[in-house]
Amino acid sequence: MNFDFSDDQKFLKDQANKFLTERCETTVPRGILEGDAPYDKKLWQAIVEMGWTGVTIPEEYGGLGLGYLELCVIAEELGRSLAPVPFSSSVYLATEALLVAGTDDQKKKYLPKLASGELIGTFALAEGAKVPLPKTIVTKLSGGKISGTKLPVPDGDVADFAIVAAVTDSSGSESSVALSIVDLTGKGVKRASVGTIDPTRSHAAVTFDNADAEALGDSDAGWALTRRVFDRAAVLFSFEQVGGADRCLEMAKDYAMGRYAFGRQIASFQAIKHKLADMYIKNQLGRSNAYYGAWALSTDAPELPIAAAGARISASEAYDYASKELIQTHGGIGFTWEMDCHLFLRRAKLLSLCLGGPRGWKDRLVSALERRNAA
Amino acid sequence: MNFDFSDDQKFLKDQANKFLTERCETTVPRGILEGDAPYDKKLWQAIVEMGWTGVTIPEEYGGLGLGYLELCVIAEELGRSLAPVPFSSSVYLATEALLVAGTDDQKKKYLPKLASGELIGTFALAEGAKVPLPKTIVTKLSGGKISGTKLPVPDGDVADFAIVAAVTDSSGSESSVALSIVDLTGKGVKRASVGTIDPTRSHAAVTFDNADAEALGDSDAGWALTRRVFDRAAVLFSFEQVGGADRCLEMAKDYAMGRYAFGRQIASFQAIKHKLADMYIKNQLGRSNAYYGAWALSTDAPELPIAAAGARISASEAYDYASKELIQTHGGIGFTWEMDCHLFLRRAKLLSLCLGGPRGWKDRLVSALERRNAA
Amino acid sequence: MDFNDSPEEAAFRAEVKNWLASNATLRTEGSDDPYAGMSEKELLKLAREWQSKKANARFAQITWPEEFGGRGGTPIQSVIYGQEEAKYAVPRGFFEIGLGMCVPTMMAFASKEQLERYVSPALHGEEIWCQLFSEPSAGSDVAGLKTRCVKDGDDWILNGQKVWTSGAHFSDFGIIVARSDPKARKHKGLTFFFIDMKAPGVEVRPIKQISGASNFNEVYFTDVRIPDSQRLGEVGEGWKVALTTLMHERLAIGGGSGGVDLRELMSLAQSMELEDGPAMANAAVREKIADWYVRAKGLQYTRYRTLTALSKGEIPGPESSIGKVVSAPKLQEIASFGMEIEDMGGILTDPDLAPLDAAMQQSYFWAPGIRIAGGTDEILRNIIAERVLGLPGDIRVDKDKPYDELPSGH
Amino acid sequence: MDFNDSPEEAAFRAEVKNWLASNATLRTEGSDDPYAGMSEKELLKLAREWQSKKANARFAQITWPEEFGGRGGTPIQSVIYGQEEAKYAVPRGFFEIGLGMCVPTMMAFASKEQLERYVSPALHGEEIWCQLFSEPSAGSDVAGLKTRCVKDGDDWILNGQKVWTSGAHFSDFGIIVARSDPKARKHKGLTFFFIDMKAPGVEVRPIKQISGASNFNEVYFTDVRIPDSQRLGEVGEGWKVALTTLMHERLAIGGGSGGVDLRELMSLAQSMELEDGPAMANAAVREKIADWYVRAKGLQYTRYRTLTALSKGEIPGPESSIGKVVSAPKLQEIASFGMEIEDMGGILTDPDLAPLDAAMQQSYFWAPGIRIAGGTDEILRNIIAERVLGLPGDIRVDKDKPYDELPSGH
Repeated sequence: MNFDFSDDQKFLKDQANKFLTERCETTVPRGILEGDAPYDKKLWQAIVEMGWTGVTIPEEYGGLGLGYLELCVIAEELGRSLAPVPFSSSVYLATEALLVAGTDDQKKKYLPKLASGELIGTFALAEGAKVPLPKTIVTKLSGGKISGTKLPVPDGDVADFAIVAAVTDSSGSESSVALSIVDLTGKGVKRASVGTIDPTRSHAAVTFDNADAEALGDSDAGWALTRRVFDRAAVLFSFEQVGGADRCLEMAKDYAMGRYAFGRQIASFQAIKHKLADMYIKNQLGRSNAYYGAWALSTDAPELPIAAAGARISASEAYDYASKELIQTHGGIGFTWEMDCHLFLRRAKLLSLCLGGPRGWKDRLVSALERRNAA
Repeated sequence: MNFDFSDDQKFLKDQANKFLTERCETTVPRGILEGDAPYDKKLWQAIVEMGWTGVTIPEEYGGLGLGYLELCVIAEELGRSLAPVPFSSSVYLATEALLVAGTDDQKKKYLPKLASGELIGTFALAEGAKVPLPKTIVTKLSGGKISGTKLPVPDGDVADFAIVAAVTDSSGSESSVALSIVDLTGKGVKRASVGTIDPTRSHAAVTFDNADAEALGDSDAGWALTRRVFDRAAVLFSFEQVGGADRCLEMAKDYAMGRYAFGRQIASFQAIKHKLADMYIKNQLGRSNAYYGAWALSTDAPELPIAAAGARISASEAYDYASKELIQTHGGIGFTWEMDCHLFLRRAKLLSLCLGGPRGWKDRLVSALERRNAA
Repeated sequence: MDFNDSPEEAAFRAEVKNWLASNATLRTEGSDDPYAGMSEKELLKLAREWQSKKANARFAQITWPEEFGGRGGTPIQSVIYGQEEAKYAVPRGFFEIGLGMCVPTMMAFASKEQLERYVSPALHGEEIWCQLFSEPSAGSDVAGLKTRCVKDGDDWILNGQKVWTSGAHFSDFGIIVARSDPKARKHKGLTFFFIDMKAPGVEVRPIKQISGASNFNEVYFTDVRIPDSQRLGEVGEGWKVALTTLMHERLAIGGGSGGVDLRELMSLAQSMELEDGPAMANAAVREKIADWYVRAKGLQYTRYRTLTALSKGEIPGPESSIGKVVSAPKLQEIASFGMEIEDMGGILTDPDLAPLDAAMQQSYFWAPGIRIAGGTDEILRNIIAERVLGLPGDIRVDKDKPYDELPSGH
Repeated sequence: MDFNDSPEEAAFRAEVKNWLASNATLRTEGSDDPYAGMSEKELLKLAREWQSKKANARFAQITWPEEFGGRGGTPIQSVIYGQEEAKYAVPRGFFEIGLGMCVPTMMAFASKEQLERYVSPALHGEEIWCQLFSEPSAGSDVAGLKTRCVKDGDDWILNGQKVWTSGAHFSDFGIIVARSDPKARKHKGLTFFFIDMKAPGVEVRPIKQISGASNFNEVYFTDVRIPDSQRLGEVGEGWKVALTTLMHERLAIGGGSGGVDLRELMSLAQSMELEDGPAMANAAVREKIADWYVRAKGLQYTRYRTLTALSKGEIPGPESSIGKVVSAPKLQEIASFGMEIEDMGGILTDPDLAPLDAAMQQSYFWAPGIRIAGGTDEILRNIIAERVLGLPGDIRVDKDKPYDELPSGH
């Protein structure tokens, strides 16, 4: 048994860490938060040049042809550094959707450009503040044309194309959902940036009005494909979450060691010590569940739905707690705009909601356990 | 506004406290736990002589004709002292059922004897480890005869009669439930003591085989009556719970003040201080919710279902937490048989389950809120 | 137990109702905040007018003695007034700290002449007061403050920085505690003053919070001159005066923590569709609603118990100390769960796109501050443990050393 | 990442499988415990036989050097053996403390002659060892112990009381730390010995727990004579020796906390009918199952990470320290919730009347002890904070004073 990353993967992680420590200090996401740019183009360009956008894309399609474990360690560092780039949309979602469901022609058409950064892709599922389900989706696909509004679409304002989930009839059944590739710069597409809890990651409302839609996968397989892509993305996001949560713990520790009250370091008070111990515990549970997800993803194991849900639930809980208690550990200064704590609070909540909140994943996890037990 | 007990009620509480402090040290429930007797007859006799069994019974039926607030303060002290007597079964359940649903003749027949302690009554609803609902009850009432097994019946081994919930058909509808008064010493009734988590309160399995059943209330009103009696009992039990929870806090505090580790009182460590603060917070919330329940009960307010559920949920949570953390505060000695901590752990869990666990009460609470909001 | 007014309370309530009906406009349930979008300056002008009306009718500080413009009333009368006023659209939020904490401290320590000068303008909303205790390196440990005051003839010279000062930017006066003797033991070297916030050397800067709003200020003092006549209490006895202020802060019967509550969550749950049907029918959602409901109600009924004690002339028990430590985390949990019910769309903050005008999202950024301001969760548990339960304090390493020998960090 | 054995591991596993197949009986899933109802004496006899077999095949302590009867194997080999043995019905629970903690301490501090005398009989199950550290007034603070040892010629005279001693009643020897100098500082006046549990003056009394079972003992010492040759480490250096033992305790890779887990809860939820249908379909029940599942799996995968580190010859990281502080409260919560699903019948403890043979109820009485034994939740959080995260210790008032000047309570 070997339940760890290889030395090569650890080396890659270390490299990514060094790169992002240098190129993505918290001033970088703060710049996006306080400025008008949707993402940091210089950082994005540098990331593309490192080849990270093509890590899991096979060499024949212009990628590095490395495995998912390599992508996991990069994801962890991107999460740690709050990198304000459209990486997750383009790599975890769009690239994965094409790898999972694309025809060879589609792969040839899109993957090399995704790898090279020439194209940015995304995935459009949500339609406002509601749980996106076959029965609640109203965006309609008919005769190769798509109409409806998707909101929020991650990086929808900067992506070149989106994988769009739409219904082909109003039956509400899973088989009524189809995926399409839609050119976001094409005719019949309007998009507008929208305000979210974490402006360091750009989101948009995208409205389709009879826009051209290129089918991705079978027209009755859209929901199953969405779930499959989301399971895969959940593992990758869980590494971003674990990376962010660990950084919160480090920041909380540093602050508590340097802050004095009642004549002593606040880190010497049990209330703080036990809070940080609880952060550590949750982070370790999140990390271990994420590792299992990484194993399932990298081996395409049948356990993936269970492993992905476990990783997502556990890592979301860890980051949520760590980001809240990071502020609490700082006391008054912690809830000021000038301190970086809130950057993590924002990102933590964004990541826990971006593929749908843990509530729905818990339900799916238990369903998967029931299926396994019945089998 | 006056959200407190009156001076007379506080005097009664103080009297009850003195009486039980003297007559019901923890050696008394421990005697029942470790011995064969189902309850402490001497204590019960003394309680009857104090008139507590007739507090809310009108004078015309041989009671003291006092109000429910008086019964609440007595309940709190009975809870504090872990009194091992059939008080709750006979007073909160059987007496209440007769007051709520009995005809004048039935009141005349039973209430004076309940007040004088000549009769002990109880309420038989549960049928084993399942949620007792109209659709799950199998005990059958037909032609004035009752058949089936009730388990666990509180004090079922010592009570003279029971109010029994049975179904008149197998429709599973609420109107299929009827209440009856059944003589537990009569023909067709077999009963056997059963082991429970808290042997200081006796329980039995009671089997009816065509036993004579005297109707209590309309034959289609049994479920509504049961809920009504349980709402009333929930308030009274919540005072027992609050009394027990406060005693746990006092015991935990006393131990923490007297126990030294690392050269100081363990009560000076934040881990212990904050634990006891949390106990205090939960106990106060429980107490305040119980007070509201007392108001609703004593004024027969339409808010009773909401107030009773709130009191029950909040007081159960308080006692559950206090009894668990009482042991934890004691450390190793806390989980030995010789220390009294476990007497409270047992009683806390018994009380939280005896009218059905908080889970079901939460559901009912929210339903009541929905009804109120809709009205 | 009785939720009805006593005859005296009923009479007072009738008087209040009557006065309000002739002097203010009823708030309509569900209607927009009539003050939304108004500038602080405009709002302050309206608030001053309303405060003056109230003060003239002796409803502004009901429990104050008549000589100070109150009516020597009971705390329960204050509450009755508050309950009735809450039904009206009146501007609030400018005078509470001054009248609740600063002026009462003045009443305990200032001279007769000073009270004649300052109380009435404060009561009538003509002058506003703020409280200057916390510092960047003295938050939970207020007595660890650094701001220095040095005697210079009949004056004191003040230098340093205060923080978390609500309303400093529109305040005329402030009460402040500063260190007069760094060689003395921590709690012994402090001296207390009231100061003119418009004096030269006082600079007020707003603090931007994570919510984007600025409810607090930093206040910088550079060679600010304070006449010794504005000292409250003896030199070196400033901690004792500060404790008086803090006692008044605690006596203020806290309401909730602001932000969303069960009403909003239930409204959201009624409108959202989950996998298995309406969120309101989902057992996990219902269980959480019930849990939060009994906590909210437990707090509300605890306040009723406190009010009852007050109305009987008793000093309220320690029950009231549990308010914020329960309500602030509850707010954080409800906001978080509300966003989770909104699922992928829960990240939206545009009031036109997010349900309930993005109330859940706003509360999510508001709650972390509430868990800290006015005493962190941790400090409040210490207070409950020590002052309510009588448990021993933590080991103190800072009590018997001169202040300037204590270690300090950021 | 790979759950498969390396070629070496696979070869070892095959060897183990082969040996077990010829020497033990497979356990059948769902069948009754073959040892249920057996007296401890009978069980011990079987356990000794099995231990002897294992030791002869050098599977008893795989990581021990060959000279001591081990095979100088890797920790991962131990785990592989454990995984395979778990499939067999073999008697366990008598030798773990001796071989895991006592004998390793002996190896570090005893003489060559003593090791020749004691190691092999312990390994073969012929002699059993126990550990005597905790005392009634020294639990979390083990170094606060009172038991006195006084030098008397070539012997020491021991008086005092130990507590929570697992297996004391069937042990032949024990390791013990006692106070040799009450005038010295707390950690400095301790001396460490191994003792004969059958020596005159040693009295073992079982402790009845709240579950009704007796898994632990009190041990009383009255003028027990210990030859100085049985001292381990220097006089006054007993704490250092004790730390060696405790390190071995922590290195033991913990499994769960015993008692019910998700399997039992799901099985219960599948069989219970709630207001709105089967408990397993209830969203609140499902949410809790998911929460506990990810905690349980998080612990399991954390153990895998530890094993991986061990198998690479690394010293495992601090991950393993989180085990009990997660699993013990989880056990308590699951048992409590299981009883709540059983509703009014959840109080029943008769295995014939309560679902799952009353496993939920039994666990509810077992869990409080698990949250305490082997380090309370609070001590474990201290350990994580200090040893894993490197946060400062609490202020110590007991380090620099003579032991006999420290305050003590019950």
